[in-house]
Amino acid sequence: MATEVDPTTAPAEMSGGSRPLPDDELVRMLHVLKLCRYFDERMEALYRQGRLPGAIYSGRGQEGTHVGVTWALRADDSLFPTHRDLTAQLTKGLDLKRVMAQFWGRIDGYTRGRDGNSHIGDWQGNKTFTVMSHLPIAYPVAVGAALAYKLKGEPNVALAICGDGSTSNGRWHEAINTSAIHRLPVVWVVNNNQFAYSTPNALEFPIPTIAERSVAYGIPGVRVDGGDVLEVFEAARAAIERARAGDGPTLIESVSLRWRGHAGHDPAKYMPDELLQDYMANHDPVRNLEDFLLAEGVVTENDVDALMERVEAEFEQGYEYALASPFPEPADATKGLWVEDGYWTSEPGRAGGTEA
Amino acid sequence: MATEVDPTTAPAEMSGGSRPLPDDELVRMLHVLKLCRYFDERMEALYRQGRLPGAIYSGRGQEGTHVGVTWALRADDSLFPTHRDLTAQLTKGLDLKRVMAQFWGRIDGYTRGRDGNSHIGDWQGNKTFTVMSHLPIAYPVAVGAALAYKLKGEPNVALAICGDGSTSNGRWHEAINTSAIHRLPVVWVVNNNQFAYSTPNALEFPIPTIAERSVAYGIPGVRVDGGDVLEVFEAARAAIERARAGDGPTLIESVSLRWRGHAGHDPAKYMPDELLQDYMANHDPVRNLEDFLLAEGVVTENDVDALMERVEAEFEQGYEYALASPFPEPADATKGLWVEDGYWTSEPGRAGGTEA
Amino acid sequence: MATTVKLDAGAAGHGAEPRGKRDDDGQATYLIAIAEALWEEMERDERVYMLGEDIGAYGGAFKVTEGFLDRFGSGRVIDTPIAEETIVGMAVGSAMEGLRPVAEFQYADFMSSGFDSIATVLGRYHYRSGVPLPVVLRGPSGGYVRASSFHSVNPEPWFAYGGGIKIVAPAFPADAKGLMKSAVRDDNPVLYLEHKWIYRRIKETVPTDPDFLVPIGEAAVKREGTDVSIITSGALVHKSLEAAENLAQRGVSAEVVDLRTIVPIDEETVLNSIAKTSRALVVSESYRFVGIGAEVGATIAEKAFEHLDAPVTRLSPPNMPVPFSPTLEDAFLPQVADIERAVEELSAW
Amino acid sequence: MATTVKLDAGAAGHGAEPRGKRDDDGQATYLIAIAEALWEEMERDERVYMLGEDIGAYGGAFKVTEGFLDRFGSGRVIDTPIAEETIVGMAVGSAMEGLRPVAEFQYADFMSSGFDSIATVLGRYHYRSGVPLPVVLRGPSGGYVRASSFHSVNPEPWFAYGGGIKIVAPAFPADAKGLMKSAVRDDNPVLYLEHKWIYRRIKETVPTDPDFLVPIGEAAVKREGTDVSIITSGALVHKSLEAAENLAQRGVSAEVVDLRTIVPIDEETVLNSIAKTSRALVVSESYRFVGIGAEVGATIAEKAFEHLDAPVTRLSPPNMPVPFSPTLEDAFLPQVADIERAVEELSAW
Ligand SMILES: Cc1ncc(C[n+]2csc(CCOP(=O)(O)OP(=O)(O)O)c2C)c(N)n1
Ligand SMILES: Cc1ncc(C[n+]2csc(CCOP(=O)(O)OP(=O)(O)O)c2C)c(N)n1
Ligand SMILES: [Mg+2]
Ligand SMILES: [Mg+2]
Repeated sequence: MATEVDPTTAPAEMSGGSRPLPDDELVRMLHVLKLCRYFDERMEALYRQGRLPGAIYSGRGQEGTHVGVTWALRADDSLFPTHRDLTAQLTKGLDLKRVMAQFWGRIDGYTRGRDGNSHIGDWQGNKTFTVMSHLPIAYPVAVGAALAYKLKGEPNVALAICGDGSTSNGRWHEAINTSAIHRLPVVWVVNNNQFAYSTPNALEFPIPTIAERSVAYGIPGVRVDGGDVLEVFEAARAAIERARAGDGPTLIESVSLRWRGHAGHDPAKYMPDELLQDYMANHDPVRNLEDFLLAEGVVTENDVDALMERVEAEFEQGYEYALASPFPEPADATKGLWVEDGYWTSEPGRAGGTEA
Repeated sequence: MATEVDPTTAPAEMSGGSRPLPDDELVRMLHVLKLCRYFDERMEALYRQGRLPGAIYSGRGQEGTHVGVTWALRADDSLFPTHRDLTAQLTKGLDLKRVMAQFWGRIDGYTRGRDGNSHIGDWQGNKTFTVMSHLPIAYPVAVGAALAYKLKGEPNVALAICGDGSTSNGRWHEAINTSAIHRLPVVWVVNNNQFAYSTPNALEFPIPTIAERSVAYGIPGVRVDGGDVLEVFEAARAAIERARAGDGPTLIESVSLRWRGHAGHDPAKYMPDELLQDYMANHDPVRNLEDFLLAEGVVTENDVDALMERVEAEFEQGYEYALASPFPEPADATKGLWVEDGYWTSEPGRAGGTEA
Repeated sequence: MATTVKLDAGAAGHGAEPRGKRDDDGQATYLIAIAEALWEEMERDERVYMLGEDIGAYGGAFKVTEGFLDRFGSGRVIDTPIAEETIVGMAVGSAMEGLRPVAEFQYADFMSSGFDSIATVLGRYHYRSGVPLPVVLRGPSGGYVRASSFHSVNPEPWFAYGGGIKIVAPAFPADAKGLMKSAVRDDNPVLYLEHKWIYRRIKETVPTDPDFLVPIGEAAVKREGTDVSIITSGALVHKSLEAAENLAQRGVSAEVVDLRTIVPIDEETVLNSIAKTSRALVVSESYRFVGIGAEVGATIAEKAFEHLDAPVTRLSPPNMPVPFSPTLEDAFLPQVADIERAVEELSAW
Repeated sequence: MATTVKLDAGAAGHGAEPRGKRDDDGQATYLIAIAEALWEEMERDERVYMLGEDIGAYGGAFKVTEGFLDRFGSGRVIDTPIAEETIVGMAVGSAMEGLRPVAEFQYADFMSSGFDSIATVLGRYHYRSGVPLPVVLRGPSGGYVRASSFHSVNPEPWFAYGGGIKIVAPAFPADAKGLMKSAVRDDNPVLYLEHKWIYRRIKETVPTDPDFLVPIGEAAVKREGTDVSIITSGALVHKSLEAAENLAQRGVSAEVVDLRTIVPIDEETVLNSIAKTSRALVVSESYRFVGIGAEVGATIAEKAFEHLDAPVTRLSPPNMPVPFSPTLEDAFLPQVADIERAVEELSAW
């Protein structure tokens, strides 16, 4: 099987100037990108001010990967993300307000306060897996969802994301291998942001690219520039359609850089400054799409300003919603382990107050 | 890095007629092959007669892999085998008598009766890992031994074997990946006997060969005919010397067929008869070497007969030794968990009798 | 599925419906009872499917699934690679999409190879997300078969600790059938342990009603007694019953409580028994340290304190690997004579 | 090693010998005490080396190994891929070849990802082969830090069950240092749990003698008392001491026993305390079901029966994932007030 490795990580040329989506979709895409970027920046600021509890895992600089691959999914397709992929979940449809309630440990968060930060998911609504820390533990689960589609004859596709560092874990190999044996409808995305916490690619795998590992599974491998959301989107769309057609999995490596530390507490002193400057200047997926849409005349500067105003308002609404949402009631801590206690199928108590 | 995949699995032509070892070594090699084959046949017969307790995992038909790769190791090099690789352990130097005592659960077995069958090892003496069932759990351990050689600057090499089915397990990927990152002195051997219990290659991995997976790790991959012990030996020798020289790991896939069932109880009805006949006729590593040495004039028919007599005598001695060795004393069951109780550094009690 | 290689269906006589494999008198072994339950549930509900190593053409290492491939096809009887984490992941993902997987582990020992996906994903997903995971993991556990440390494990504590997974461990064919059917119909994850020493050793009359269920979470008093309560499960139920019979001949009356379900434990039945006998012997094949015996012992000590006339006593293997040699395994695992001795000591207290 | 990528050594002030990071009065936090022990053992014995994720240039997720790379080089401070099974395998294999590895898990939670190599290989290899495995696995465990289920686990029962691995869980800086040095010098595998709530919260004067050892297997009475014995470990030692102080003001005298070592448990010290107080409260952060509390409770019930004036009582989190929200985590984990209440109930028995 052919391995289509595109070795370029040069600045995005936005899919060669062609527009792979209708203009209104492109504008919506810009909105999501802007929203996610702004969210990421504001949450980090709140974290630094000590106003946000728990942890944050910034996805800044990698929005092109998240938005690009998720955009190509249908509503019934499922997404299996990691801690880093909140932007993908927002793209899939999660409600910013409830996401923020989750960060503040409130009952209206997607996990009803049982988990925090991007350890989030909304299977019933938007078909996203509730993130677990252990890496890349959702990969094998995605095999199962894809298996179900195949067995039931449903035209759905599962798409799983993990980081570069996660590819060195055994689960990664098992899941891809098993899906390839049975030609399951699944797309394997690696968000290669060049670091696993502080560990660089060179200490994670011994070859130049992750995409070329696809030959070990007899599936196509594609390497795309995460700074070019449309390039990512097109690669994902092809892989998803391939999967939907019954032709099995594809491995997509989307290259970007983690602009911030691993989590809020990490100043990332290990990050070479030149690399960071390069990526911020040349591979910014948000600015790249904005510039492209401006150049193409799809949006005007005024449109962009209006978009930003909308984004800021959405964030403020989310923030207010989150802080107004009550904490879970202490007595609920032991509910919802077993299906039969009914906790998850009834409304939770809302008398937990808003002060912890 | 180049991937040297040799796609032939045609009948052995015995390394093109050249003799890669001195004649006396070739004769010793034939002896080991004959001994292991005879041992395998006799043990199965005893098992069928109900005279052998526990389990047996026949390695018949795969001796070329076991003897070939192990022959290329030095005494200080270490071997990490599986349940199927008893022949490799015998090649490395384990004492047949003590091996047989192990099968009968006796105190003179290598595990002092704590484990049975090929779950054996002799680290202190012959540098072989005591086999564990979980597959391929010795692969990561071999990384550690190789790491130690590198850190200590010792010129040793670790060689690990597993089956085709074990390559689908996550540990397999982790171990090879990690060893390749650090260019550790280790050789990865896959004994592709075409089945994992009843499961054929096509349900274990989605590509034609295992050797080609080496590209995923940037290391050389070699595919050899397990029916040709000398071809296996030469590939192993090259890989081991490469590792010893500091050039990192190699993946060797040695192809044969499991002539018998997975274990003594398995009639292997799932095995296509034609395939079995082909392998028994054309890929018998024992007969192939014998024919070659006869043709080359290295041995005569009389020599071979004498060899067989010796082999039979060795087996009888082993059998007598095993049955005369006492069972462990019941009170010793709880000893030897912790180093400090001294169980393993003192002689064990021998009053357990020979009747269970 | 299209890519599944279809192999030979096996020898003559194989492949029959499990109920056809009962004895002439209609009795079923424990193994056949389990197979019947699985067969009937697969017939009843097409969302139920099976996956595992060598369960298809081969019919599973212990032949529990023999004949299933022929009846249900390779889309519902799936041979997997040796990738336990992924077997569990497949079960979880397909359960999220509405299927009801039953995953076989070739031995319960190899559940350790799928540990993270079992303990972390299967056990913790519903509490955090509200998504039900109707997954059954099953496999042969336990010792007494001269199979040494890697084929004799009782893994309950690994998966009981941390919660979210029900655990059943039947001792009798009828219980095995009824509990398997309950497990398959449960909307929570269930770990179903089959004791390999019992498989072909114990048989009895087993109900044929397709809706015969034994509820998860209920222990059963398998023998009434007045002097000492033996709380146990699995193979040790049979050894305890044998001990109780011997003890009766010596005038000691032991009650035998078969836990049947390990998570959640039926505290009521256990405590009722202690209230009656005032003496508790906890006999468990799981290793002593933080084993099931520790949990049962601590619970009795805490909740039946006022009833106890003697210390709650544990009889369990030592906390180390199960050895191979017959002399060692016999010394290592609790035997009938050990149970008798412990009961006598307790009743003499 | 040649292929290790050498990165920037970190910010100014980083990289100093841990002892240089003590407070001006010479007191050391628990974290610094652990780092000192590791540093001194690496200085003492060149067979000792470290491996783990991000332990080199970054100095570890909690900065325990900060400065080690600069001092000891990338051959003895090895950054690994995210491959926990292989981290354990590397430790085992190198120990077989005479090295003395100390492997860091970024969180003790991720020990579940290396489970099979820990429980199966590390725990069972010596019993079957006689080959010593001087391996230390270390990592931050425990809750009370609002980090939810995947960063709050107490994994002791997973690795205590089945045996072959010593487990230590110190609560004080001096104990932490002395136990770490003992762990590194032990010829058996040792799982060393560092409680992340304690890391920077508790400090004290810590010995500087390079051979200061706290023996593995010895508990310590951290507060004498007469009415009730609190048997505990880790963060809950501090919460128990606080409760005992409050109780003293109300005239209830609680003794606090810090287990320090979980495997093997120091039964003698525990039982001596019960002999004195006749009442036992087992306070454990491990989940209730088959947790360490179950083991300690069952042992006391079995071996101190004649001393007990009240039921052995367990205080532990419920058997489910640790939740994130402060209201939930507080309700979920044992708090000082819970300990006080339980002690009062027991003393009123
Ligand atoms: C099995 C496992 N081990 C360790 C960790 C701790 N950890 C959290 S994120 C991280 C780095 C992940 O790197 P990568 O896969 O590249 O994803 P990224 O964070 O860069 O998106 C590590 C080691 C974990 N989550 N899971
Ligand atoms: C992790 C794990 N899962 C399941 C098993 C049970 N098992 C023992 S041997 C075997 C087949 C192994 O196949 P392969 O790796 O090809 O080795 P072979 O026996 O053919 O030499 C299986 C599944 C095991 N030993 N380990
Ligand atoms: Mg990364
Ligand atoms: Mg095989």
